[in-house]
Amino acid sequence: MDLLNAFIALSNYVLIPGIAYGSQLALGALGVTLVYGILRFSNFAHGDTMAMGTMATILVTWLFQSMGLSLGFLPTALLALPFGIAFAILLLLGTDKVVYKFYREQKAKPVILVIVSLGVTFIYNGITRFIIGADDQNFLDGQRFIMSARDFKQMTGLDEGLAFKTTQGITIVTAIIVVALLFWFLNKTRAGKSMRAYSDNEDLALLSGINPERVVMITWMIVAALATIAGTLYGLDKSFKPFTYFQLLLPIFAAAIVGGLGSPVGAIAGGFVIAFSEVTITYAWKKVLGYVMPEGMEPDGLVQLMSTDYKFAVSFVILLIVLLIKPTGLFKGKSV
Amino acid sequence: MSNDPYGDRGNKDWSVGNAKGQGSIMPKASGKTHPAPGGPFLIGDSMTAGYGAGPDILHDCTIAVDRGEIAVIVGPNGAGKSTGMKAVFGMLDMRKGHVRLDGEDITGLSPQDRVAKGMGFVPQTSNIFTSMTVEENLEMGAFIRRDDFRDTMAQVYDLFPILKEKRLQAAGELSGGQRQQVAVGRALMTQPKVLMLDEPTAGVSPIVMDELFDRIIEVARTGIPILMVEQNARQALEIADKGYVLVQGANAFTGTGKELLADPEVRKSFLGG
Amino acid sequence: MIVVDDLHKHFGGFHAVDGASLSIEKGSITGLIGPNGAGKTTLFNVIAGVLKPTSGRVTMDGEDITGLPPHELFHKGLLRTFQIAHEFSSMSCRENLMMVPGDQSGETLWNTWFGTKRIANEERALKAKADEVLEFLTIEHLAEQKAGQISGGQKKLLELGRTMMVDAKIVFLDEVGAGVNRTLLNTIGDAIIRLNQERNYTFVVIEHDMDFIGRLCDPVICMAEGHVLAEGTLDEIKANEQVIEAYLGTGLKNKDKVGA
Amino acid sequence: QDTKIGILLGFTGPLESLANDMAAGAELAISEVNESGNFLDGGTVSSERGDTGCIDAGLAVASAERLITSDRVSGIVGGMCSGETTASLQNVAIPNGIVMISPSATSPALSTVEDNGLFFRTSPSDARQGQVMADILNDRGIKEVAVTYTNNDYGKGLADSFETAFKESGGTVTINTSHEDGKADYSAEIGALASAGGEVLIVAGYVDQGGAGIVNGALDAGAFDTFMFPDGMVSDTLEEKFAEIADGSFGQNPSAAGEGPDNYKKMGEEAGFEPTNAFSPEAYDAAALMLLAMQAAGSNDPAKYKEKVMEVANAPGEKILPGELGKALQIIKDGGDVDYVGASAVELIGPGESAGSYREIEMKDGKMVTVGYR
Amino acid sequence: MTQTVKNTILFGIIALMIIYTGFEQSWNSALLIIAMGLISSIMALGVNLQWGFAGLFNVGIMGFVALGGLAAVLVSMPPTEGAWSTGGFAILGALALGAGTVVAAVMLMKRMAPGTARTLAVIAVLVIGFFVFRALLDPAVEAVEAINPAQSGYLGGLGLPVLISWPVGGLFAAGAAWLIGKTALGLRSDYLAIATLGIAEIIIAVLKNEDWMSRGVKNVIGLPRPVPYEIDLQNDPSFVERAAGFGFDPVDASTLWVKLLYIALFAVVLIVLLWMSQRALHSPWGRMLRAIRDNEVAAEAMGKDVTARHLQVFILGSAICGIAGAMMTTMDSQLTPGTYQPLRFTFLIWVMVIVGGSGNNFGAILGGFLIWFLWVQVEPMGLWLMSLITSGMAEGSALKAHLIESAAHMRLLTMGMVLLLVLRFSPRGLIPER
Ligand SMILES: Nc1ncnc2c1ncn2[C@@H]1O[C@H](COP(=O)(O)OP(=O)(O)OP(=O)(O)O)[C@@H](O)[C@H]1O
Ligand SMILES: Nc1ncnc2c1ncn2[C@@H]1O[C@H](COP(=O)(O)OP(=O)(O)OP(=O)(O)O)[C@@H](O)[C@H]1O
Ligand SMILES: CC(C)C[C@H](N)C(=O)O
Ligand SMILES: [Mg+2]
Ligand SMILES: [Mg+2]
Repeated sequence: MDLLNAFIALSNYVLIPGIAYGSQLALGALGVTLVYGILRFSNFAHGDTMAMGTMATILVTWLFQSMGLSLGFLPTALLALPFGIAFAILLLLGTDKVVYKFYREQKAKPVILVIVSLGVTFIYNGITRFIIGADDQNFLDGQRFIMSARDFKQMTGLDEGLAFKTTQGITIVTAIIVVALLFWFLNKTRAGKSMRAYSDNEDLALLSGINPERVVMITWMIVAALATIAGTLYGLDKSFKPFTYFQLLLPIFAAAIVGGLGSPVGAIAGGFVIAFSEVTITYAWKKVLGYVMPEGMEPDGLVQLMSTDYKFAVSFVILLIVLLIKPTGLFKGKSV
Repeated sequence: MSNDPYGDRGNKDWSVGNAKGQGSIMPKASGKTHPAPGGPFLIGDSMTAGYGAGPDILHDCTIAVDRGEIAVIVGPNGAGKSTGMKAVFGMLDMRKGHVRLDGEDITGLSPQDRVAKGMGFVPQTSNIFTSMTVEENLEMGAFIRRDDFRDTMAQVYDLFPILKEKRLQAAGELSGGQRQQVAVGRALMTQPKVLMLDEPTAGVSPIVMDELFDRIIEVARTGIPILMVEQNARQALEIADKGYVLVQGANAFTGTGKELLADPEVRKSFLGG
Repeated sequence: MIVVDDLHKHFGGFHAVDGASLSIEKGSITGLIGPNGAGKTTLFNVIAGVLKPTSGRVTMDGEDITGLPPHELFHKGLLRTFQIAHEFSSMSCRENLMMVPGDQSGETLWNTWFGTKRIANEERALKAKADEVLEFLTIEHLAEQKAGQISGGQKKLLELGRTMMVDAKIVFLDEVGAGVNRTLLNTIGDAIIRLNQERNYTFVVIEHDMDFIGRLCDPVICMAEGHVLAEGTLDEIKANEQVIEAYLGTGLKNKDKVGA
Repeated sequence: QDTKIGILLGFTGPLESLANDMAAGAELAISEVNESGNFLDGGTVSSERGDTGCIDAGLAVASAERLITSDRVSGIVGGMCSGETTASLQNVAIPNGIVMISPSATSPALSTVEDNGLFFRTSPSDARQGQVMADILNDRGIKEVAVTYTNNDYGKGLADSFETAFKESGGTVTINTSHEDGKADYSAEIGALASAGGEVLIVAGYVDQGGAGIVNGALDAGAFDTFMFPDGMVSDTLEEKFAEIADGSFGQNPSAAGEGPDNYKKMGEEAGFEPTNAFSPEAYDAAALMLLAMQAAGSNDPAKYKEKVMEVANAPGEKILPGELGKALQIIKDGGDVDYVGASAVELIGPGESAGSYREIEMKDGKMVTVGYR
Repeated sequence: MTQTVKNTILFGIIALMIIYTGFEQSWNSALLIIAMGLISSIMALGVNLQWGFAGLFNVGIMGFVALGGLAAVLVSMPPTEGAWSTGGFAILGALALGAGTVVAAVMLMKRMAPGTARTLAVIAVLVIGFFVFRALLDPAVEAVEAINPAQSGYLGGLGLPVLISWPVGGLFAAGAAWLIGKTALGLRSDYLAIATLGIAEIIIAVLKNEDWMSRGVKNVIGLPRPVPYEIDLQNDPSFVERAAGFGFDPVDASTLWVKLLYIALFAVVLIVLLWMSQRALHSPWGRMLRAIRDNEVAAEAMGKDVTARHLQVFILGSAICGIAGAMMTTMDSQLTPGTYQPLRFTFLIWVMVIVGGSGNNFGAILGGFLIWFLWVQVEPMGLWLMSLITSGMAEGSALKAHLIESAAHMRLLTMGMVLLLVLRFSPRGLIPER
């Protein structure tokens, strides 16, 4: 029986990846939830906004790399991130001006905006592929691991390794900082409160002297920043591929919905619920049980509840159960 | 087809979009103001207006109020009282007529700019931020103020003690009458130069209504003109300096509050005998 | 007819209805008054099945109806109006009324394909009835107008109109009068009395207008802080110290200074 | 006279990154033929692309329909993915009597599809690759492996045929599980694979799809150090990404020894695309075969040249390598016989599919080296 | 311009576009667009019923369509020899047991008083049930999948005429919808969204991974057809003769004829469904739905059983999607689970409904045709655009090569542009609700 090894194995394959993936989803879901709460529609273009922002970051990263700039053991992309964000802000503000503003002013129904955002998705989609291509892009440099599995084994003498990637570290730290900033902004600043007011009641916000266009502008800026950060972190940790970013939309939306659409806290919780339900339910306990069970009683089979073929299916079942208990999502009411 | 070309029917599904709180005020670019000296402090002068592309609701209707005055608008349901208020506030397109404030023609201004000019308005419906706490509602009322508004807030709490108790509760969870108090409180927070109230006492209990009227009188006495629509017409007219009876979008009777109260025809047709 | 027994409704830690017990006589017009936030609307919502009570029982003619969904209560003859108007905003005012009756054969999908004639007949009758109600409410000119585009008071009238489309046993009216022109309110009062006398409807009326309450209601129940504070005729209630202090007040302090 | 060839591949969708290099391969063959000027009495060849989305049967059928009935192509190089290929084959190509030569649809099911002699492929059926993989493992003395495959007919078919072959030869498969391409995260799969254990991890996927994600994840977590890469993984990208960090890993892809692939690589690089990307050589071969068959039949009528495809592909005759299409055309014109070898050692067997010669590769010192052919 | 005239003009424009395709590209393409347009319209009709009329947000269209496809396989394919005897019945038994377990758990949940005892009992039933289920299922599945895996390896179907699968597909979808509806409807609609999204993913996962049922990702090909095979027609002298009489060569004639037959079949289905929806929607039933959509609380207070009504509409709409799914698989004559992608089968249908004009059946149909037309035709449009842009550039320039290479991606871009343009000029859809 070897609880320590069991715990390390679990951390290595479930906890750490789950937290990193959860943070990435949470950042994505925050963007979706803000647009939903303040601009009042489900923004299908979010995945591709992430792709666009990340693409800009990558291009600048390459530029820096060719200029010999770097951040030491941290990825150069972090240095390029502000430029990516700036690009995404311009992009979204431009899109808003050309596309969304019209419908907002016409008081079009949200569903129209949803379909419009689908159109925007298609366009972003084409542009991204046009500029950077459809292929995988790896733009990670710097040191790959804070601690690799092999080092860990050597260091501790345990059988199991614990890998902690630099990108995972960065992801988690960045997510915490960003989320804290966002909450401070929404709840404590005048601009943040005016966003919540606008989200609650547009007409009354107007009658209180709040300038709606300013609210919209700030929202898009925040969303652009969130999308670019989420996209870049994801791309660093995994890889950048336009198609995957479109696919990310599904888990992101699922996260936003279980969390309670429109609720930032919910988006974060939702991100983790999704990430962990994907990773844990189909986990094969053979290895862990092998350590925990007494000698000679180690399991033969995989001890897997469901094959990973069903990981999405299962994670959706989990969502359904969560919603069965909390029909309005985890955090409805404390919305933006 | 409906008057509202883009407003689809229903479909309030919450996962697609969030129809909650969606505005109805069509945005408009703010025009210029120009001086128009003389006349009352605030006047909506021979206004003709309607919704979207629909028919005229107001027909050459005039409403005015001067410093330190309380003007009350009464009339049957659907007469256009609320429409008149909205028109004065620039929330609909005026087809004819002018709005003048303090010697300035503000017909072309957008509602936000009117707020900045010192107009305060409590609409008849959806007049609070339901998801924000009572206190935040009041803060939003003071949004355009850059000075310290804690005093004003204390005054509002004095006026409506229940709000102080429910300070940290979401306003949407309040009872009908409590919401009404929040709404008026929010407008008071603006410290407006002119206050417009659309049925502020609808649904409030007699004791609160009395207090509300008391407070309105006090506010008026500080020199702030008050323009309000009321269905509790007898009480309202008693404190009114000026009364308007609107019928089908036009001025039917105008006079001091007392005159209107004394007019048997008005009493019978509009004040419930 | 309706007996409410020690009813509680809590929102989180807040006790909106806190041990309310009352009974409503068949054939009466009962007034329900009380300060803002006393729990009147919440009580209505619990009785009408919109909210589930935390504890307590509601019976109707001896039958336990606690927690039944609203649509079942409707079919038992219990109707209600909403304090904040709940019109069907994209439907015309006439349609708002026509949809009310519950036993329309056209609401069965099958009949829409194979029972067209019957539907057409029923529809004609419904339309006539709806127009009659609209006329009564003085809004016949709005028959084709979308209900989302009528004035606040008109919406209130429509709310009332819906209860007139069917034969109800008991009708709960939540501040139908707020925002309704007083002259019209008198007419509505007459209608309520007529429905009560001619068709034997029972009414429960929440209203803050004492004249209106006085004209219609006996008995009157005053609620405060989630429970019943006093019960009796309006005059009795008006004389009750507690009620005066919590609810009625003593009139305008500044009144004499008006116009000064 | 101009002959039109349709190039029907998944230019969008989950395998979009392979499609362009494949199309470029086919177009390379076409331009080579055009330059030679020997084609069908001085006729020219042009090409028309059509998108299948790889997984969108509806789109594939519509595109095929457009190519055949409106662009009037005389043959189609494609489809790309097995599912979409059967759709356009059965619904459009067969009814219209058009020849399809697929460079990459490898599902075993296509061997037996009812095709009126119109369907060929320059890649082998996955049934064969499974056997080859088992042999390689046995020769290396590996007895216990974990398998993850991309969840489509290719991945599944390959994984299954491998499992059967490997078990027959006495090996153990600890887990045989799928991964979906283009998904956001593979931690769950890595966790399960690591738990099951095994000496090597077989990744029957696509290198620029989920396959890379799996390998990365497994390496990062320290779950596996050695991998086996079937054809969908073997490409320059693989070398670039994993040669260094997955030292000692090995794999195989349909390919032949020697000059053919080398020539093709050179030609492709000159033309400015990535010739070693998976199925790019096969695409070149597919187009070349089609044109040679036309030449042999003296006509671009599918009903006529479909009979000649096997003939030009197989012995007897002069061996033809990439870059020698002009020569081949001349030989055929002169009444000679050719045995097209091309960039992927084409040898068509039975139902008109490649017999499958495989190149075994290994990662050594940061390079992907060829260690043999089977 | 009256509404009718405008609508007629809109349909006329679509017709012209298709006819233009016929002349400019080929009649086969044009007819194919019509056939797929009909199927798309039917799906859009189903979604419109749910969204346009009842305000139910279904993002699991893909799942219902796939179930229809499954029905086509299960109904029409011949049974696999020996599959039933080796494991088929055991599988059915296992499934019945699984269902029984769930029912038993639900019963316990309802019958027993809440408390630890109940929780334990329910968990025990579920766990034991699960293991018995797996113990029964796994060997049977293995046995079935072992039968000639490359060609069959599944139970096969019933060998009935494929047309029967259309209503059956509807039933399958309805069954799934009933299940979702039972648990999800009546709660907040976010829940419905996730539930439908989830169920669609689950259905696809099952289709992809349960090889014994429909070969999973290995696909079932060669489904029987309700119309003759082109090859047979080409070999049928009397057909060839008749074709020649009209001046057609046998290949073109046969392909066109087969498509026309499909179109006729689809059109019949569409017309019947359209008639039924129109009738229903202009009746008190439709009025009740609109009331519910406008304000559920009030509708409930007016005696309408909102949950039951939602369930009904949800089942109907889903069934329509199921029928369309079976029709589509019939025309493809193969089931390819990998094709079921949300973009194509859920979002694209949504685009059809919204662009067409939600709440209007004719709008849904118009949207179905228009969007399908674009989906298929934007590719050549994109290519054309690219060649236009690059025509002035030097041969062999890198930019030109890049542009040409990117042409395929212009498909989505063009689609997006057109979508935005259409919505810009008719923000409520082309044929809005009255
Ligand atoms: N959803 C809710 N969450 C929390 N508190 C609530 C909620 N709904 C109502 N309350 C509280 O319950 C109390 C009773 O409200 P209710 O609406 O029943 O009052 P009422 O007697 O109808 O008052 P009014 O005359 O103003 O309509 C109020 O103090 C209100 O703040
Ligand atoms: N959004 C709208 N669109 C179109 N018409 C409207 C709209 N709102 C109100 N109307 C119409 O305008 C007329 C006047 O409405 P208004 O709200 O001004 O009445 P009111 O005098 O305030 O009545 P009440 O006392 O009932 O509030 C009514 O006949 C109504 O039908
Ligand atoms: C492009 C290829 C890798 C496709 C794969 N061989 C298939 O049959 O689907
Ligand atoms: Mg009004
Ligand atoms: Mg109330």
